[in-house]
Amino acid sequence: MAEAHPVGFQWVMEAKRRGAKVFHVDPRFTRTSALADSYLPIRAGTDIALLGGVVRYILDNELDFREYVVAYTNAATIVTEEYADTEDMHGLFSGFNDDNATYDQASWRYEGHSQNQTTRDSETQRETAAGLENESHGAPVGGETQRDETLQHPRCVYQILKRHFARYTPEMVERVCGIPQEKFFELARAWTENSGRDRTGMLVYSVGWTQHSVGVQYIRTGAIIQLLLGNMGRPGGGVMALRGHASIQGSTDIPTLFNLLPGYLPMPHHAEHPTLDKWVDSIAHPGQKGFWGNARTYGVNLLKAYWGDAATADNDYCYGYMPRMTGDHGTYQQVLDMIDGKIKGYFLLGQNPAVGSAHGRAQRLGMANLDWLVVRDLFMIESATFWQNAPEIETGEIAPERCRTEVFFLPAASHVEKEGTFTQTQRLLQWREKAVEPPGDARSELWFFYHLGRVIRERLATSTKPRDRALLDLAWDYPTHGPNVEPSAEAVLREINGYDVATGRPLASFTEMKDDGSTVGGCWIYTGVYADGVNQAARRKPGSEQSLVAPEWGWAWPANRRILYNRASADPDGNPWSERKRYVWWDADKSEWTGYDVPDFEKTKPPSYRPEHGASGVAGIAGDDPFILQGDGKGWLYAPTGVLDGPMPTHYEPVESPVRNPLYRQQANPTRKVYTHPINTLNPSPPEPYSQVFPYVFTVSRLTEHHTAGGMSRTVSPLAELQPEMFVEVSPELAAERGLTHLGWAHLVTARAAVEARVLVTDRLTPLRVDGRVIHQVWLPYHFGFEGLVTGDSANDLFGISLDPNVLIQESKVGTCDIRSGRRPRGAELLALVVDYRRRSGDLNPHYPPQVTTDSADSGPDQEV
Amino acid sequence: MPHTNALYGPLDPAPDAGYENPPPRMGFFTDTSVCIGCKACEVACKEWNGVPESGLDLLGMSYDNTGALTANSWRHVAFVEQPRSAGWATPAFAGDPDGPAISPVTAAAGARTSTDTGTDPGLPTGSPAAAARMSGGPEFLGMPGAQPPGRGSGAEGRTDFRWLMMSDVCKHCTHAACLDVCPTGSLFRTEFGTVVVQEDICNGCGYCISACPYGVIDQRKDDGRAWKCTLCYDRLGAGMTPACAQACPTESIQYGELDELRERAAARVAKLHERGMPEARLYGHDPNDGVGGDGAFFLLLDEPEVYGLPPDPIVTTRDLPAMWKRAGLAAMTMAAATAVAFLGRRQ
Amino acid sequence: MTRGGEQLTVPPADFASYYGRPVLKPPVWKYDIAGYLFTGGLAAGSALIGAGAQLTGRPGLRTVGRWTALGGVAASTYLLVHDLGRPARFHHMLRVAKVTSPMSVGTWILAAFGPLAGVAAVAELAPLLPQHGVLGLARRIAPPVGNVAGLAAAASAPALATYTGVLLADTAVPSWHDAYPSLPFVFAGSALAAASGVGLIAAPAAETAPLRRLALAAAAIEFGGGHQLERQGLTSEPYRHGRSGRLVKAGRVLLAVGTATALLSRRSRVLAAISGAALVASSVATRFGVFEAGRVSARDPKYTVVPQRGRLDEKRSATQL
Amino acid sequence: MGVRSWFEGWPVYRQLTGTDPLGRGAAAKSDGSRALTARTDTADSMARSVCPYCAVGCGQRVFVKDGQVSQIEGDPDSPISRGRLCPKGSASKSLVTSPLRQTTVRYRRPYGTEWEDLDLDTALNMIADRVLAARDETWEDVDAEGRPLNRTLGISSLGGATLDNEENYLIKKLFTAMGALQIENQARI
Repeated sequence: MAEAHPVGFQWVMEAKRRGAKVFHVDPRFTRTSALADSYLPIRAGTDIALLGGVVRYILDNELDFREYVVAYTNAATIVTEEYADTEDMHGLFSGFNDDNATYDQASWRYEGHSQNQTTRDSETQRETAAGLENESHGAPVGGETQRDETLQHPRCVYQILKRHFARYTPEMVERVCGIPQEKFFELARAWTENSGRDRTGMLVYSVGWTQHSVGVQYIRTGAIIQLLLGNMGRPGGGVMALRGHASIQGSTDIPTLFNLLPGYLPMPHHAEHPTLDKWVDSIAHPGQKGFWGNARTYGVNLLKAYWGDAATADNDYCYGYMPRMTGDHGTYQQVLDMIDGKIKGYFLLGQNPAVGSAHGRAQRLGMANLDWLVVRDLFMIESATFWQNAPEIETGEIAPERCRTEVFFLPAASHVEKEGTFTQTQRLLQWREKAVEPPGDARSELWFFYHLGRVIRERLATSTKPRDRALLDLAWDYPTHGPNVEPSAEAVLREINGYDVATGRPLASFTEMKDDGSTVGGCWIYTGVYADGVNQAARRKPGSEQSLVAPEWGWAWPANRRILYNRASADPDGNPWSERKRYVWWDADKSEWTGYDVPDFEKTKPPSYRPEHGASGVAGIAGDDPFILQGDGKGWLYAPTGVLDGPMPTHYEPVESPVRNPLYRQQANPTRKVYTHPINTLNPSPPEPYSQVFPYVFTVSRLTEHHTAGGMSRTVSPLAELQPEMFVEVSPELAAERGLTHLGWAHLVTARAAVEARVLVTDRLTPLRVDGRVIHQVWLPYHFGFEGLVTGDSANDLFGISLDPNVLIQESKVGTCDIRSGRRPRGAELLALVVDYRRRSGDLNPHYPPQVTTDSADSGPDQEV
Repeated sequence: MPHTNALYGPLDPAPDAGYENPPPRMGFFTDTSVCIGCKACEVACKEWNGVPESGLDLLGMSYDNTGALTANSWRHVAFVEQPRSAGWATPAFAGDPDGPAISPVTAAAGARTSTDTGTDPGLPTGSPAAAARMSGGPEFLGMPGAQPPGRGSGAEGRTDFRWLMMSDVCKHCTHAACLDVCPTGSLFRTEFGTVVVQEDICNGCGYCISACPYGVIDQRKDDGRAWKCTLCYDRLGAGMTPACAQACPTESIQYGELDELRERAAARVAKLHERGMPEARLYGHDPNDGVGGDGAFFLLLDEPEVYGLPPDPIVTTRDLPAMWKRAGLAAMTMAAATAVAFLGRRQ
Repeated sequence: MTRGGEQLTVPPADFASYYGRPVLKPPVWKYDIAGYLFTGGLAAGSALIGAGAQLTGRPGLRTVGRWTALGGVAASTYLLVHDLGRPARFHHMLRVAKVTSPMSVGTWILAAFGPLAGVAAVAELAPLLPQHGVLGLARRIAPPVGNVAGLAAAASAPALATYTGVLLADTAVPSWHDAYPSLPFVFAGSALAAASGVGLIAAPAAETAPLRRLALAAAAIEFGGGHQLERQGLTSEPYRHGRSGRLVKAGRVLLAVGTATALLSRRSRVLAAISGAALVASSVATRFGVFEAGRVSARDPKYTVVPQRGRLDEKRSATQL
Repeated sequence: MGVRSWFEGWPVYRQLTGTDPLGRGAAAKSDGSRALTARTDTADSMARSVCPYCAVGCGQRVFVKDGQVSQIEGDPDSPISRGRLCPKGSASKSLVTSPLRQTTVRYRRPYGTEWEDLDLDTALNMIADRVLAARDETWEDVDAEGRPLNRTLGISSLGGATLDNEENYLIKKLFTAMGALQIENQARI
């Protein structure tokens, strides 16, 4: 956090000054470790084992915040008899389908539910990254459940959880993660001792956590701990994601993602959502409790925002105009399709996949096989000059005179040359004022897409083709201003917020939205950002003049709430759990919820409210159910549906690992997304032979001094000089083992690529003892590329493509490699070196480790089963 | 008349420099115990003061690629990787496996950090002994401070590991040798008690550079003039905080009235001692020290020389009266000798 | 460890530093300044000799002294200006007059000495002027003016020769600062030696007797006043070892040889010239040696850290007792 | 300037007659120092902005002089950052004023070996042509079972996560209307 989010870290230091204890878990000792009270080195890719150990520690010692757990989580809920755990199945859950490597989630359901309410099979969910839809609401599940509040029922979630994590002992944590038991106990003790009625503990992760084949389950494990300890929805608690790009939260809220529409509405699927009704029902799940009951309203408002007057009840609000998904259309699928010549044109908007995405060589070869490419950026980035300067020029794989891609480089406006909102990591929208006009031809994306749309619509004006109706009917009449004819960002924000069609009055809250076409709203979760016709995101009342919550600085979705699910900061009766941790509570005199923040609950619904039998939607949420976007109003320790790789997190080894999974026969995530394509070969991992060809673990992350793929830092002199070269950090022991010298050169080799770097021999990297073996890890920054003031090989070139099944994010924080002294070979010899490694590691054909390894009985504890 | 402590001892420098009713003396307190080594100070300083690039060399000194305070780096964050306990923390690498010791080849290469670039940080080429120490091998004498990172020998040495970071800056001494030796009056004392180079005056004589006991002020090669931290004199005049202190995310760099900062620092040290960090100590805070106390002082977690600071600097001008006396004596001797020589026999 | 009966008290070099990097910035002065130390000294010594010759009626020696003084000061001025980072701003030196700055003091000394030496030297050209007219008037006025100027220059000459000792000593450079008691004497002696040397080479043999005595005096001042240079603990190491040490040693040897030869050279022009050359060379070597020693000491953190650490530890143990 | 005022401005004179005989401060102060002001004070305008790097959302104040950004620094009013910035945020002025920034359209024709210049308007029209052509060429009306698809898989997009919400909104809106489905973002990565 100190490394990648230094200014955010001031609050950690503030907490530390007041006595908080800070633990830092990281494969390498970073600037955060230096300031932490305790540092735990960990083998990359084993976080679930560590956190699972903490879960077991809590349950075994009954250290959970029992009152909170019983009332607010699904600990008491009973699961069907059909459910079978990883304990009984060598690391698989019940319902695994060998044919397509997915789970049928039916056996995971709650007792008494005839079936899970999802209408979608797991494979479609995986292909369409359906997990992302759950960012603003839980997966669909029926609200009425059977519960045993004594938590004694053998099939209640509490007992299932206890059994599932039984083997995550401190000894096992040590064996898997390489973390000594005493350090594990120190962490577990501090975490539990600092949680409960009077205290809260916070879990902070950086989004490298998501870049694992089990990334979603990493975060699930953290959430389980925080729920067990009563740290959710309370001040000083929570699971805090530190996102690495200014508006990456905004980019999922108002997504430019293939599978989502604004407000986490799913992009229609050709088979599942043929009609508007099917589409909204699949979101709302009639009969389900919670705020998603109003999905039709949100959907209709979006369609009205898109197609304006053309969208009417008679034509299903132009739902038919929507394109339909048929499967995975994600960025990695696209790149492989580019290599195969299936894609004509590609827009890159402030993004540099030649450096920033996994398997850089595949990215560059894909771009070299397009008809045209549009790059919009501040600087000449690697993704614009691949045809000229890519490493593949040297190897002969790309030659300018044979590369047909037509490249348009359009200069972009910087953040001070345009106005608009970012949504930051804490869901906070902040408006930026424009300081100056952009230089020369530089323009905002707003300008580019507004005018591109204008030109295209002009071209099609006389078209009679049905396919062009969607463009011609599009509501595309934004006011413009200034010498560059810049569209008004405020007008767009107003449309995002939504307004009453008849009066034009901006909506104050999504509860004002109607499903009859009388209101318009581009992103329902953002409704309120333009309440009263005021740009609430532009509010800048100084922090010193308001409370700690600072509600009048910017605007947070939903409804300007700063802590989600903050009803949980009060006990079931609505009283604060303790004076120290008072935040939102029930004011019996006024009969309303009140507190320092906007209550994340219906304002006047008393704690004693109980829904009538069969109540659905918001009315189905009881007065003591804080998790109002979950189908059952509870925090989920166990996910009866919606998480494709299991109802509970399970430690699987990374797809590329030098170690046999010590916990189960199942080696890696069985449901991970695999791309079989000639370019995407993977290193062998146990139980396969030849994994020792790539004996070392490598991980990549950021340096304080650089930003992501370097396009905004390697081009900036005062930053470039602070970290001027690509380097690799190795422990003294590994340096001795491989003959590496400090500041000398080394190159790392995987089945995809070899990259070179200067060596930093440092005590901050340490060998770990894992399952009786010494495992060496090396670390690289992923900021470097071949353009800019400072250049170097790209670490992301080393990775293959394996994705998390829930959200289709790649595993690019851990892999295996070899490391050798000296510079890498050049030209054809470079390719020969990689081929040589592939030959040594089995055969030359593209290689994919088996999805299921449960019949390979060489794993330790699992043999008892 | 000049103050009796004009050259040495406690002194309020602004009135001594001719300011009547000056504002309180302003300064920096840099608390290294909360420094996260982010280098925001280095960048913020460069942005505000238009300081040019200082080179694109990988120095291999942990994460320090700046190397030292120079004419083109007015803040410098030092990084020290140390196999030593930070006091309150659990050993970072306890229980990790041991391995073979680092090879002599690594050790030797580890010492090779950069080529000589004049006054820029670099190998002490002028001093073979120092160069020999840094180049490792049989001459290596085992001086801890000269160790390149990673020289430690495995887990045992690393069990108690800490990573020190410290943002260094001009000390704005009470008795500033650079200022006193400046022959043009380019270096002057501001009403805030700080020491500033006036770029419209400096003619690049270089005297200040040899005079500074901290090795701070430096000549910019292509420009010829001497440059260093101004404590953002222009911002101070506007009632603003210096750029580095304003940027510092963790309040490691604190700006304020020196008297108040000294009190704050004393309290902080006491607190750290209480928390089991006896190694915390102040540096440059004492008006009775060799430079009359620094306007920019530090809380350190190890001896000053570990961070590249002189352990007990004394302003050279303390001895100036004695020097003039010796020079006078020598001059008289010279004159007398000449007289005697000419008054002697003709042949 | 002893060498030549001398106890070398080098403390164990066990000290901490930041990656072995220097604490101090080495002086940025180029060899211009080492050269100036020589030319300035030469000018000062020569002005004294010129005045002595003037007062004792040695016109040949007077002329040599005055011209050498002018040549020396002209070269000095050039070297000083050339060494500046911003030579065009040389005149900024005259903005202030600071007793705390040896360079400021030196500037004002030079500002006084230079014109006086110039006038004195130019006055030597009087015989070349025509007898009559305005220039004739100048021809008659020049000698007395030159005499006054010569004496005035000589009056400021000792300051010019010795302030440079303070110039180097008033720095943080360990080997320079710690040598502050010796440097003015070394430089005073060296100045006289150089000036005597030039006189021995250039002046009529009949007038050089005082120079032999002066050479002896120079040696006495440099050896006597400056003998501590190599004996003041760790920071005198660069005066004994390495290139700087060799230069200093060469200066000493040349001074001894030059002086001895001068004393023996009464009748021999050749010997006088050899002794003169040795004396000049001695001065050059000494100046460059001292200059270099300072640079070496600033570049090695040892010379900064070890003495300070020792001082601090002493202080600490004193307060603990 | 008269001789008298010149003389009185001579620091040596000030040393001899003023309160600063040693020439350390008041007497040595130069005209430049006396005229010094903070450029934030003399800026024409100040925009309140947000750091473009990570997602913490630190407040920035952007000072403008003569149409140029003259300084970017932390906004002390921000309850998030309290005026502080990390090295990247602190380098924002260098980012936006970098001499390496491209400010004109560049074009590389198929099989070309060099960049060429192109007018912005021409580029926009050329891109519109290519988008429409690719869309027509790869248009899919219905799937094998006759269910609507309404899409093109011939066009891809990958956006960075420094785009504004308003920009993302228009991008998604236009591409969706166009039937372009393969719209992705750093948020996937």
